[in-house]
Amino acid sequence: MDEQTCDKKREKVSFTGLVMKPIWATIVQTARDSFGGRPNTVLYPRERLVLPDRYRGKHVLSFKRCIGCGQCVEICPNECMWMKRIDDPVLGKIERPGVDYSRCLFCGLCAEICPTDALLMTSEYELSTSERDGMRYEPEALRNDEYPVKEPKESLLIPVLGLDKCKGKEACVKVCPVKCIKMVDIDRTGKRKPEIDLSICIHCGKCAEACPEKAFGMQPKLVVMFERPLPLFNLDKCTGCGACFRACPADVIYMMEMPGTEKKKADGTMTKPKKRAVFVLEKCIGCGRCERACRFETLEMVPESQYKSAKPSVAKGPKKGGKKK
Amino acid sequence: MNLWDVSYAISKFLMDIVNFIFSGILGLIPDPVGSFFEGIGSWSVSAGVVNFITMLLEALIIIIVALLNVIILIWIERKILARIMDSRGPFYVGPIGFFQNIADGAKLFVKQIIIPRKVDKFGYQIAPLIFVGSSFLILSVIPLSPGFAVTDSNGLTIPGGILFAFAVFAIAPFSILVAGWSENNKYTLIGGMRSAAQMMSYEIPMLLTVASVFLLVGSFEFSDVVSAQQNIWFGIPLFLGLIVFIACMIAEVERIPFDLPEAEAELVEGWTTEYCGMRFGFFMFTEYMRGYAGCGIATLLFLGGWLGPDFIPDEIWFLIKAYIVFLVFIFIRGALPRIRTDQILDLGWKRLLPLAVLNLLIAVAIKAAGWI
Amino acid sequence: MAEMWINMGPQHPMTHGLWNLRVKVDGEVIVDAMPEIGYLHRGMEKIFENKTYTQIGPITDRLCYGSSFTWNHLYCMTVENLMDLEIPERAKYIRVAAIEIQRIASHLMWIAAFAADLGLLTGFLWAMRDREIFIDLLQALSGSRLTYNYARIGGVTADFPPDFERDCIRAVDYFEKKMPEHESLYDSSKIFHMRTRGIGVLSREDAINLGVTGPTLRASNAKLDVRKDRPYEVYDEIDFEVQCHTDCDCWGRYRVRMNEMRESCKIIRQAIAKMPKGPVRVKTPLIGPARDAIGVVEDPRGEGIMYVIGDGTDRPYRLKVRSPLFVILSAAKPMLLGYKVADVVAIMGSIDVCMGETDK
Amino acid sequence: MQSTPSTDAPISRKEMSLLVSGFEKRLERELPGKIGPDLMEISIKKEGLLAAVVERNSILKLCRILRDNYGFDHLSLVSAVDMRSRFELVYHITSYPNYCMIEIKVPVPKDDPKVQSVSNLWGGANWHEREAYDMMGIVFEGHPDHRRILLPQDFKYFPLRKDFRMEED
Repeated sequence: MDEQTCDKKREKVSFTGLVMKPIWATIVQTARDSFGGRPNTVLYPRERLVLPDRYRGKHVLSFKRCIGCGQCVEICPNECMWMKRIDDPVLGKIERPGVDYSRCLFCGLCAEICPTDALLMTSEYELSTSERDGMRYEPEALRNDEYPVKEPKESLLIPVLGLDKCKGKEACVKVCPVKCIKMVDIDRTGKRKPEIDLSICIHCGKCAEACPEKAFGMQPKLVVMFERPLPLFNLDKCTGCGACFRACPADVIYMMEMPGTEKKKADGTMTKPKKRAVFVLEKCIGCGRCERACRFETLEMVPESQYKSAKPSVAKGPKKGGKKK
Repeated sequence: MNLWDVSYAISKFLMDIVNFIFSGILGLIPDPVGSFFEGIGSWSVSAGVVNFITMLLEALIIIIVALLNVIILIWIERKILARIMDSRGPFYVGPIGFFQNIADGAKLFVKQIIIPRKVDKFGYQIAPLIFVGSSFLILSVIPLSPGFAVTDSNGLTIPGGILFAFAVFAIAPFSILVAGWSENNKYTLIGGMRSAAQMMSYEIPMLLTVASVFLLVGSFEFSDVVSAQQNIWFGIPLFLGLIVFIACMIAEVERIPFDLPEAEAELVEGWTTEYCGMRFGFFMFTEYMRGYAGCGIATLLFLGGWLGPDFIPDEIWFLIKAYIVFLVFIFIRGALPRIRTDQILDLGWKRLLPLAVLNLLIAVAIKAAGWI
Repeated sequence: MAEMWINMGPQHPMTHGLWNLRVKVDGEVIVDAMPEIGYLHRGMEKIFENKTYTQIGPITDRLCYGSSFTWNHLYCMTVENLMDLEIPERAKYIRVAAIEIQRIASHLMWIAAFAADLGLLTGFLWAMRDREIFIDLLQALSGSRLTYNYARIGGVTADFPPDFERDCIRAVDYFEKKMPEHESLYDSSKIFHMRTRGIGVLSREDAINLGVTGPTLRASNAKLDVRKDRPYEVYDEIDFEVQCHTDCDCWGRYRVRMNEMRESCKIIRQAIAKMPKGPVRVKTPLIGPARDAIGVVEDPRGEGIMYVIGDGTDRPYRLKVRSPLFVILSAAKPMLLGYKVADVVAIMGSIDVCMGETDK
Repeated sequence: MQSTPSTDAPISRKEMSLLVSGFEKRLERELPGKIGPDLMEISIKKEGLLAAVVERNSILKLCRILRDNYGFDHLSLVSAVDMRSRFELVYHITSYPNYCMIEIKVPVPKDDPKVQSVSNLWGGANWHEREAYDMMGIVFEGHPDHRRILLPQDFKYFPLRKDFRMEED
């Protein structure tokens, strides 16, 4: 009701209101600008606005932290990023993303999904050039290994299994206080590996201390708030070619020999046993490179929430999720 | 020391040079016709020629002074408006942006002049000439001081200077209508119509207030009007008249809140929509010139012209007062939105006209009582 | 003068954005009007069908430059309805605060545009100056000045930056102090009254029948607000008044928006005071189930609706956007008839045109 | 008939929700009798949201009853969906006095995409239906101004149909 009466009062304009009140307001403003302070304008080339830490400007890429998973390229709504193969003197043959700023939305999804905080957004906003190609930033142009992470993502120390060292002695299972580790068979290899239920894990690190082979290491893993698909493995189709192993940027995949698959060659010697891929999914970032690398449709990307109930389909229908149609 | 004397001295000097060239140097050349060159030389220093050149020089000086004033006025307007709006205004060109107008003018000068295919070429080209020419003519009768006025050799100004000024002021609606019509565009047509209607309806209250001044003074000369204000400025007894006059003058020179003919929100750029380059620049510039002339007339009629304490020259007094009137224009522009067409006519006929008549009655009463 | 058609737009100072209003004038009186849109059509709904749920987020920002966060939030809320995702309580409060900051910024941009339309450039720059403060708040919050992309399916991107609560309260204090100064330009100006009172009258019955929503509807004497009637996020726990006006004209729309900004200030204060501690985000699911869901919000311009149909993949099968301006513009003709050409700017300015959401 | 909400008597949230749930139940109970077998399905989706499926011949009748008898005075949204085998029109109609929204789905066959227009009931439906025609090619009979709205008048395709592919670059 208060506002109503106010409105009623406003509706009556006195004679001085004809021109004098607004003019008085402008005179007050002029006097305030001229004597009491300064105008509100920011003289742009001479002064600049103070930008917050979160400002989403030009990208910066740490070559060291980047693992070349390509999730940034995949999530980009405008398809303005691409992976470029680089022969780096220190890091070797790597793949790093580049950005085409003539298409970039500056939405920040790429920096948000980055599982290693390698791709960051700086507060640099002066990107205009006189040529169209000048807007295309190759990964080398984005490189800055020293740029500090202003708002690092929340990270969890998770026990990461080095499967090649694990001998399956189950020390970790015994020591875990919340019983989040259980041993699972690795089909056809005759070996077992501990599998951790990360939803229960309290990140205490006791398994790492207890492991006699030091196969467990506590490693930080950044929490990415997007649900990612995980690879679902169909052993029947696997030929052991190792393409997924080479493609994986996060060292999730191990190739293990399957005893009993050796064949006799013509000259009587035995071939090496067939290999299969084994996934240590705790580390998996869900980039889907293994699935794309596999030529035998062994892998299927399944969302995390459905992973436990999912079964590898025998006859694959149209792929669902993860990859562009 | 007045404008005529200065101009006369300069023109005499120039004509002496001409005479020297013709009679002194060219006269040495053997000459079959007789004293042909000497004849030209002596003709050039004759009174008529010198007076004629003097008048041209007077016009030149008046125009230069006016242009300088206009540039300063535009700069003041931009700065003050910017302060009203809490920003800086022109800043980078020249000292505190003083040369920004010149830069803008230069930009307009080098622009391509486009004449749209479907315009009426004659009207399209003649309209800016009429507009600019008639507006410059106003300046010829506005004296900055008793000395700084256009006079003839006898020291006489144009008789009936005030009437002349308002007569010339009233030419502009014609040129605006011609421009709006010949541009062959609906916006310009509406703009031209609005302009004509507005100017015609505002002429009457304005001239009525001016009539009240005539009534008190009994003369159509600016100098008489100013000298009649020795004791009291007419703006004080005729305060109502001053208000009405300033309102009408804002409408005459088409500034916010009465800038309907070029209301950029609804009519793009009103009657100047199809103009470009320096033609458009002239229109814009001339608007300010008319503003300056309007301020000058208001100063002369109501604010005592060049009268003021002696420690500042008369001309400067005049300019200070004119600038203050212009400041009022600026603040009104900064504070008020634009009025609608029917409302502007309403305001002119139903509000300002009765006020102007009332003002005339006050003047009559003052005159009858013999107070002035 | 005979009757003639005038094209106001697509390139015209009256049109905020690209659209064409063809008015038939008899002298200066409007006898017919025909709004034509589509100059800014970007095929948003088709794009949505071809992007994943996550990728659509930044694109919904581009629906409206004036209040991009509202649309971003509406999209996220709709998809959360689709996926049955319960978001943390703190995220809801943060969203409410951000929506109201955005509402103030949007209304300030409206008053700026409205003032500039009426030839009052001072009002334009004053409003833009104060809008900057709220833009700065959103910039500190989200990292961008116009297209915030701050809401995510499952919460918001990040928690408040340090000292943000203090900055918010400070900005609101400053703005409440500045409001009378803004109003002195309009409320006490006779000419502003002349330009807005009794102009563009749209009666309550007409407004409801024509589907007009938002401040335009509330100015037509209808106390209807989605925030109050069908509360989303945490609006049912916040105490505020729905502003309405009985005048049904441009003046009413102006007053409703000014009062709404005051209410928004109140809401921001309450949201910040009531905000619980806790997480601000749950994980964004990858796929949406095969069913449909609807989200309704009170956009600064009216009732914004998104209707999403999922088909069990990571992309929506159909995402329909109801933009309030799309419907309000269809009511342009009843609002315009009988008024002068000069009133077109006042009437069309008073409904806060934003072509981005209209043309989609 | 429902009373219009008075602007000065605010209803508390609690009262409102009571009112709403009762109104929904009433609607669910009464509507099938009024429309007959053409109303294929009606259910309460959640608080304040009803869902109904109706034959396309009865949409105008249903809408008229909803508007005149139940206070559904605001047509929020008309969306056209290509369900591959058929089109589906989804009307979202709001009742301001009852804080209730009803979602009416109307299946439309692909070979004869014609529906009766409701823009005579709600003026706000006008442009929604034009947009549905523009994007999906559904013809509304009795529409006062049946033209394309967003796309050029001479555009040949209906771009939101699923068989209209986006250009790959």
